[in-house]
Amino acid sequence: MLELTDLHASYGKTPILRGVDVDVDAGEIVGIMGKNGVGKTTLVKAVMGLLEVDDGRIRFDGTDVTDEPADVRARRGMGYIPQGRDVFPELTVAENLRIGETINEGDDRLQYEAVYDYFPILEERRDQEAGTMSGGQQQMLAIGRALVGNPELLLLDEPSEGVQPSIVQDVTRNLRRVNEELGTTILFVEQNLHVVQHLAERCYAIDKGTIVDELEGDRLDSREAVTEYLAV
Amino acid sequence: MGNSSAFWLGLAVAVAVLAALPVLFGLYAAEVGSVFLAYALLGMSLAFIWGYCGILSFGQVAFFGVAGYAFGIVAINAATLTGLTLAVLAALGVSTAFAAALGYFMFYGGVRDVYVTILTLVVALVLYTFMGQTAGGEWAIGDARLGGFNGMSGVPDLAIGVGSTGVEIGPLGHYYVTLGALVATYLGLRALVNSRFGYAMVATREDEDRTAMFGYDTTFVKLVVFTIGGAIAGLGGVLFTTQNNYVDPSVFGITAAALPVVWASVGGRTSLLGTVGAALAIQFVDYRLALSGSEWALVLIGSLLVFVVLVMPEGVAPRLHEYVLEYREDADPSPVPRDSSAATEEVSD
Amino acid sequence: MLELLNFGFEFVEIFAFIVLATVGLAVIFGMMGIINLAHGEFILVGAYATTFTFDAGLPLPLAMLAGVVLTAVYGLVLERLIIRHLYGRLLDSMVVTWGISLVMIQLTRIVFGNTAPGIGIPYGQLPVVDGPIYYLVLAVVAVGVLGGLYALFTWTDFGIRARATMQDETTARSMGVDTDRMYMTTFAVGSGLAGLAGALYAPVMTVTPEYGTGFLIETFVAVVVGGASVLVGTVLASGLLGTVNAAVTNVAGTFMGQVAMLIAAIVAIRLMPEGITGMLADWRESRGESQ
Amino acid sequence: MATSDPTVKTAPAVDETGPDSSRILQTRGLRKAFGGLTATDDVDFALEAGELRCLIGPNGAGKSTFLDLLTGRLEPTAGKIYYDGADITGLPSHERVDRGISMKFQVPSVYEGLTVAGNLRIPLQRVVEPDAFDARTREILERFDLLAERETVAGELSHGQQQRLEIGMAMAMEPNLLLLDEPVAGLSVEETADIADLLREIADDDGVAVIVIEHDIDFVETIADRVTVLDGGSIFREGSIEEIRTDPEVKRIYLGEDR
Repeated sequence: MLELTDLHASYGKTPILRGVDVDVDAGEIVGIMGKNGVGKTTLVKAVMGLLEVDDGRIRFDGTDVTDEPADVRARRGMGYIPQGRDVFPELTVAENLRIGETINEGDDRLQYEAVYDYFPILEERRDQEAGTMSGGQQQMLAIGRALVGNPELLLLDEPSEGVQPSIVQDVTRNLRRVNEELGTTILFVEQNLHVVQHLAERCYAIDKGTIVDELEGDRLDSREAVTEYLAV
Repeated sequence: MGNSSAFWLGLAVAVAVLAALPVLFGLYAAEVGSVFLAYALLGMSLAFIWGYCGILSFGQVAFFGVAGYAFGIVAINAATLTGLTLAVLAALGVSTAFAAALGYFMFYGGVRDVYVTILTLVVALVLYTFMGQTAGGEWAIGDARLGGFNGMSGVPDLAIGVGSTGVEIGPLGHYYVTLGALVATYLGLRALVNSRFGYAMVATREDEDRTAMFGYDTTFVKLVVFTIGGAIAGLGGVLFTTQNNYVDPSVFGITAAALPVVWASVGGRTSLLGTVGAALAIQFVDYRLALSGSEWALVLIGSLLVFVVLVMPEGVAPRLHEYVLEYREDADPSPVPRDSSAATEEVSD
Repeated sequence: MLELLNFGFEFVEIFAFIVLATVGLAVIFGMMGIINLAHGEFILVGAYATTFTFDAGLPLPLAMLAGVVLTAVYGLVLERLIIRHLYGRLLDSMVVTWGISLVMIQLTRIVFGNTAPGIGIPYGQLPVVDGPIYYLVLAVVAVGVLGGLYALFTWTDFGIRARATMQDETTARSMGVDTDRMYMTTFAVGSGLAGLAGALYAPVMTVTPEYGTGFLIETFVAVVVGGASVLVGTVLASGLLGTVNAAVTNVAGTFMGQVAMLIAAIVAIRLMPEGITGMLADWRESRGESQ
Repeated sequence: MATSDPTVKTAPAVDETGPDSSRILQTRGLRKAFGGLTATDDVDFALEAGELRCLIGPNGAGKSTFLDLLTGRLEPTAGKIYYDGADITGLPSHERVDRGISMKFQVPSVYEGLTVAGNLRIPLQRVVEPDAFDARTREILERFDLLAERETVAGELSHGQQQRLEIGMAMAMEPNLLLLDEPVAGLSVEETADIADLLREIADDDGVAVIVIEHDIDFVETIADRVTVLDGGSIFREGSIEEIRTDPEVKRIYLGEDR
């Protein structure tokens, strides 16, 4: 469903991605783990179209989207949850969610029920300005916003960052439910051990801008195997 | 460039050519040329504060015009050598103090960036409205009638002296005084931007917060720069008014206010000489078009501004400079390391 | 009593003027971070379009509509040709639009000469206060415009997406919002509002090539005092400046009213460098934190 | 700075005892509240001259606020800051800079339009005479491995070079205390190692006290003398890197290895 071939990208003049190959099948939950500064955020931004790639191709649902801007990719069905959440602070919760309706234009089923079911607080606080909510609540809103348009693929950039452990667990659990109940494919980047082990079905390890390993099953469950690639 | 012998040679040639103009084309050329040179001073005042300290003022004409009126008021009331000398000092004092007061209010009030730009423009426009409604007889200071939109006429020529010793400066002399003021101001500003203070200015332009963390008082830096800019614009205004023997509210108008911005944008705001060149060239073309009865000058100037900002936002002179450097590097594969105790690239001209 | 009525009428007149003159500029500044120095000349387009279509025999309301539509279209064309290259370059946008302004004033002069056909002020005079009924119509329209903008930005998809784009363009784009189109449409809306000001004041002020300049002082002062938030800023700034201006005008005449307004503006900026809305944001933040 | 809020813990005894002269930096009961939110809460912190200390803790632990209080970007709600034996609590930023406190921001903030040499001149002309610019510039460029980039416009440097330049600029002020906010964020492994060596050298050879905010625990391990863990605005633990790494409570709140 998502195919990244030999992706190269830079930050200014510094090359960050030096040839990344990743495949994600429909319905999968795939993680990409790595330490600080190895190119995780750059990778997600490149997939979303927020950063121009120097070389390589991105195929989504059989279409080459490498040269398409982010909004077109979103309307094709990519739902993006930025690092640090980036909700629209002066818009209310309901208005934030309404922005997400544009995602996946081809599918007009809106997932408000599911979103409110996973994150009841969003319904309670419908009319509150998003900027006044706590970090954890903003994270839920960011996920809810991406989910409302019923995306085919959810892209998450370090969902655990800046969120306290209990909420990380809650978010992880709800993302699994999203995958099971709505059939949404999920691709995330992380350096939090808990999220990597409890969310991913399969996980790539990234270091210095390239994929250095792919973990599944027992190796993904093994603490030692995973921590080798994480900052901890 | 900026320090090389080629640069100084070029500058000397340019000054020599300007100095030769009245000889070649006569007195009338000197009278017209004086006005252009006064404009060039005005342009340089904007390039200095905008290009080197990042303060974009849309109201440099306010200081230019205020100095003109101030000179006129004092000079008409005391048309003696001493009086005229005092008038020059008064005009420079008023425009400098005005800039200092406005700058103090803005910078110490925390007004930044675009708000500074708009405020300065509004100040010029309000002066325009104000001077425009001074037509009545009650609007006279001594013998000087402000004259509303008709302006203040009968402003004496420039003169310097005390008592009965001194010189009255005629049209030809006025041209050379203006040229001298322009060259002296350029050299003075050049020395300033290459000094310690110059680096503080540029650092403030680049990143004000960061610069404050190195222990600089950036608010004060901006105030000083803005005040110097007002003084230079005021000098231009005095020379402009004494040449024309006349000043009217249109010096504060929206079109006049636009001109310094056009010169600095087209010539290159980080290049004092580029701005001077643009001011002279654009005003010359404007003058020729007006002479031939064409109404298209402003259309041309406006379009030029749009074109230059879209195509080469840094302006013509810096772009030319780049070409020259590239050409030299092509010609000479082993570039001579520049002497960094003298000006570095971005601070010098 | 009559004095109070006079003051009230003066206030209504000036408030309506500031609101109508400012909203177009405020929408473009607040939503897009572009300061349109050619705003006065957009107003000019609206005035000329109204004047000439009225002169050609169109009923006044339709002529005014023509003024609005033509200015919006004009803005749209300019946005595609020039303005879109200037997003994120606030100072450059001001310089370029100033160039546009110079060209427009002079072109108007060349094409139409220094005068345009006049339109009489419609609807006659008010009974008690000395002033035309039309000024009250203007006030009603001003309030209507504010209400309309509130509805547009609060309730419609377009409005919410435009606000999202304003707060965080990158994220809005990654949510599928075509931010380019948001900018284009917003610029057209702002231009149309400038055209409306031009159309509505065509019967009141003599239409000349410098017509737009007559709006500039009030407009820029109000935008600076108002700050970046379009509606709240415009309303509060217009209210504040309108009150000062009307009060002083009543006592000391039009010009002193303007000067008083400028002084009020400078004091306001001294106290609130980020404009009224900046101060409101700080205040809200400090309240939010203390809860 | 005093507040009428009855919950403020005032510690008059602290003020009477004054600073401990063996410490380059000391804070007593330092507290910063934004409205109702307390970002820094009653912090007693002390640093020896030439010590390299790392500050770690979860997001929102108050690390950056603490640094801002030290530089004077923020005014504390209560408490005192002593530097080199003197109370600097109320001093504005630039006076603290003059006394020898230097700061490097989280995002590299070099002057992108100036050359590398031009960048260095900004701090240098605050501390040395003009005839010494060249010699000092060369010295710093050599030390920070930027000699070849002397005339390069800083905006064209790589991320790692910019980080080195910025540390160089902070060091040009000849500080006694250097504050660094995430100096290796976004750097490659090699660049990170370079910075680690530099920081060790600055502390050991120049005797400059250094405080580093850092997330990368591996990096912390390679450089730190001692580590302070902040949580919820207060000091949660303080100790050697070994003590911190093995502390179960620290693992629970921050390192998160216990699952």
